Amino acid sequence: MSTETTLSQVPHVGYLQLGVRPHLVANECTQCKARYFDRRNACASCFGSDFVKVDIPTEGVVRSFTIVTFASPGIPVPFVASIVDCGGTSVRGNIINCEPTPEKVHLGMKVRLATFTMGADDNGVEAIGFGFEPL
Amino acid sequence: MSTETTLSQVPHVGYLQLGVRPHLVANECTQCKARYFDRRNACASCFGSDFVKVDIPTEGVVRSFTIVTFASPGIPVPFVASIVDCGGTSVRGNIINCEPTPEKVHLGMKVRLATFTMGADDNGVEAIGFGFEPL
Amino acid sequence: MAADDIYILGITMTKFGKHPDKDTVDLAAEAAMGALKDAQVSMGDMGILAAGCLMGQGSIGQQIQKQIGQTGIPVFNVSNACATGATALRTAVMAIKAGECDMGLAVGVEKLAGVGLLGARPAQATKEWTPSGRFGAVAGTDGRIGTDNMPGTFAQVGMEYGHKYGGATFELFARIAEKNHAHSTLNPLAAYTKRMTLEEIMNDVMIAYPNTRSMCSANCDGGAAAVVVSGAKLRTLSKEQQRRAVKVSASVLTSDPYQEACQVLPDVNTLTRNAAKKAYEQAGVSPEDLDLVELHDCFATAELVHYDNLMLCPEGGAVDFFNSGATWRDGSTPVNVSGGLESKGHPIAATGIANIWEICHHLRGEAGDRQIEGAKVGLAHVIGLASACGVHILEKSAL
Amino acid sequence: MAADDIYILGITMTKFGKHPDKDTVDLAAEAAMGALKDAQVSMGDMGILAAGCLMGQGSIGQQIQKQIGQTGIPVFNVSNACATGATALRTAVMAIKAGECDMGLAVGVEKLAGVGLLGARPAQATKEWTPSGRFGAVAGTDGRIGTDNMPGTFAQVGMEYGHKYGGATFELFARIAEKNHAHSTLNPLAAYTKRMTLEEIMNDVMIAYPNTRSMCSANCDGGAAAVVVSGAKLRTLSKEQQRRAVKVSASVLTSDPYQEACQVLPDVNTLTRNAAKKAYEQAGVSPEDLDLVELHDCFATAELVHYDNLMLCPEGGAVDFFNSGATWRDGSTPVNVSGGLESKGHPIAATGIANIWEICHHLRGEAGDRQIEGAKVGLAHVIGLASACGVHILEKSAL
Ligand SMILES: [Zn+2]
Ligand SMILES: [Zn+2]
Repeated sequence: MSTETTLSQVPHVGYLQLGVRPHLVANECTQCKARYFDRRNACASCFGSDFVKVDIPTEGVVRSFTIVTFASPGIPVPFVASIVDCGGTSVRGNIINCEPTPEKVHLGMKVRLATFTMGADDNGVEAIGFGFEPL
Repeated sequence: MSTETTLSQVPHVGYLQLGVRPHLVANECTQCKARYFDRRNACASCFGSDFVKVDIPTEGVVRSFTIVTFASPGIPVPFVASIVDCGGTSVRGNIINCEPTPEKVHLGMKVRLATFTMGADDNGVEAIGFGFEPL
Repeated sequence: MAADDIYILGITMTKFGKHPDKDTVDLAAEAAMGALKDAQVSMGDMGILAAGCLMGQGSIGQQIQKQIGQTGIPVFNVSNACATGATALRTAVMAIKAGECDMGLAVGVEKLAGVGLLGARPAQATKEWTPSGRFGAVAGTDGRIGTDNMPGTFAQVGMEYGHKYGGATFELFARIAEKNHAHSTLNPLAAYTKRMTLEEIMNDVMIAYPNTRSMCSANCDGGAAAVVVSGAKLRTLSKEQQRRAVKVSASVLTSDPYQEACQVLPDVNTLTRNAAKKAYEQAGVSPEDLDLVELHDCFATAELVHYDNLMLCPEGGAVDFFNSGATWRDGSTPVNVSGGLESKGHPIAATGIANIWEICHHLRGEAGDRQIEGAKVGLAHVIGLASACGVHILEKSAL
Repeated sequence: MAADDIYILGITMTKFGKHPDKDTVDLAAEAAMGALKDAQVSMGDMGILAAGCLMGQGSIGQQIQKQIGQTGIPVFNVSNACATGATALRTAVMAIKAGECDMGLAVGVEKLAGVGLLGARPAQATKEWTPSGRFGAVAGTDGRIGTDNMPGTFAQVGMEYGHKYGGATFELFARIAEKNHAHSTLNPLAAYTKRMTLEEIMNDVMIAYPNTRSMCSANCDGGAAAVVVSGAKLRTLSKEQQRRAVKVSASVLTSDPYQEACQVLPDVNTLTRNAAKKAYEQAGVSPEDLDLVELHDCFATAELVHYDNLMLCPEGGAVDFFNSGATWRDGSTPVNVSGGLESKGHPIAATGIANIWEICHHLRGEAGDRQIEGAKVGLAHVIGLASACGVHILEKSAL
């Protein structure tokens, strides 16, 4: 309800690192270098169970996309879902700050990570989401 | 809402035949005589698919029972669930018009079919349920 | 027929579409009794029952038994998303191969008419951002970080192919749907049998670009069932049964091997390619030998990539392959002559047996108006996220 | 070891109980990785994965793969109520018998802590009586025409036995629970390990006469997993692996054959008896040979009837058999030395593998304080309504 600056922020997902230069962080298998954005019990590739955090490049290339115009109730449409190749790591995210039309979004398009507010909760904590915007 | 005599009645389940002498009716396989209270596509015993309606005796013997004191929300407890042997056909029903205690209900007890009202719907139609009461 | 070969002795599918007066078990019973009748055997001959119903409560097999015969045989209720029916068949085949019985019944059924888009549940409103789950998410991710819904997921699958090899335009995908809708006009059991023009398809309601409504599989009700038998047992049956039996030359089920990108977009390619390779090897058949193929066109965008995954065309050549007309019913490799999931319909757990029924129908020469003349070998493919892939190769009886 | 025998190479169960910090997949991964480690093999050695989670969404197998290794192997998600874990194991065994692979992994997992009584949903209030369903019912039947809940259902199963053979009093059933709670004190993985007096049990909250709360299985979280291997493959492994391997002398799954009364009260007897007969035959073992038995005591009333169904006693003699002390851990046929479902807990889909783990633990001589000395042969039994029954007979390695 307040319009003052929020006291604190939380990322939408644990793998979004906020700060001066927001970026994504993956769990990388120390053995085979496979990367995961979610918590894993072991590595799906080599079965190892040691992981380290690695930063993911914030720029990438759109490898696939769709413009969703019909979604489950409560999900605003249209939006552009996409798979972005960030220096060899595949990342899932929406294309934002861009008109959601096949004329404006295209395969091979260069994009960079961008964040946006998802609003504040009752404690005034603001959630920050991410997407990719055209370079 | 009305206290007048209800205009019509429906049985709780399709296999309860109302009327002067309420009784249960089973679907009997014409081939092997297996009996079913529900609608069947074919006979679970002989795979035949011809059925005729047969009346079930209204008196029987309690072959098993339990006094349920803890049930899903919305189901009044305690009640006595039982399996009654009605002339060779096993029937499932509550023991009613009888105190629900291990002192009053016992294995081998002789019982007979009894009906009760389940209340009227918005059209004034009364649903009639059945159970078994001590003879 | 070799003693350790496996055959489909009887198979059936119900009409796909809306069945408001039938419950799930009615449809399953209709399919199962139909398959038994088609096989000229009874429930008493079955040594195993494997069954699936994705929207059910996990005991569809026992529910079916109560309607068609309780004989005490082992029941396996299986589930593998859209590959559930194929998994049921795979299980029955495995039981015979293991020597546990010589005949088995596989059933898949679903009631989906009226169900909306399948996908994730809507995000909940929150009073306090609290991280939860394996992504530590404070709110739902569907719609905010990509899409969880199927039309969007498979749209991306097709677009990814386009990015890699080029040529995959909106119009191209729409023309795949045009083919399948055209094929469906010959299938009396399809949920929709209306021919649609390219323009109608492209101008239909957009669901997830480039998939319009008529490029999406149709939710509907339906059941399908198959009776499988060992070669040894088949030898003891009538000539008529032997003549109509269809050989299961390959029965393969795979899951996702790890691939880098499969963590963010389901990889429907690698496991399909693996299943196809193994199936061709098992059957001693090559893609050129196939007289018809039923593949999992849950969306028009998916059909394209599976031309490639099933090796019907050179790697990267799916667009050219389709443009050559190869996959129309008069082409060199007819694909989805049933109308495919886009028009025949997609009652999830039934699909993996219904596609085999279509192939068998042709191999037996019983496909009527839509018969592919002289069909001797066919392939049925199905995939369920995330992920299972079933591939069966079927051959006409040698008799 | 014969080439076509099947062995359990590794097996594990998680602690049963409350695991608020672990999700279903954590428990499944813990169990699966534990079984692989126990077997001294890796996910890369597995040729099939069969898995079950009754409260899951039907793709627990693939969810597990993502946590422990995606190798592209066939995944069978199975479901058979409380017999789900046994069905998963049965499926892996069948794949090996079919020659499809030489090693397989079976996993069962459930999160149930905090879940209330399992049973039917409450009846809905109605504005107009409208017949629906296969009984043409205008209102819910649970509570009005008998009971659908499990404690009541199994209470009637026990009472029916009492009606037929006599002697099955409230106190008798409570004494069965007394035994299992006493046994549980030696099992560090059990959800409850508190010895209870007969008086405490009889005076506990009544759920469905004659079952009080401490005579009911305990809802809890837990996972269990097993690695199975062919005899041929086992021969190539280390002496240590061969020594610890446990032979699966029988692996049987049955369903309900038609019986008159099974339409109104689940018949847990006939299919158990059928499974036991077949298992004894397969294993060449008789009930007298059993050094311990883990049977499906989902309620104290159920344990009694299964003494008879598993032919541990003469027909109709279960009451005398129990009264003789035979089923206590120092008796002639120790039953549920793990504490049984009443105290060990009953995470549904895990149960059918956890009971096998218990047997293996004793056969390997690794059961610590609760070791049944010199155990060579054991039987594990599980039943899920309505209905599937799994019986496995296990034998100590000959090495
Ligand atoms: Zn790794
Ligand atoms: Zn009959």
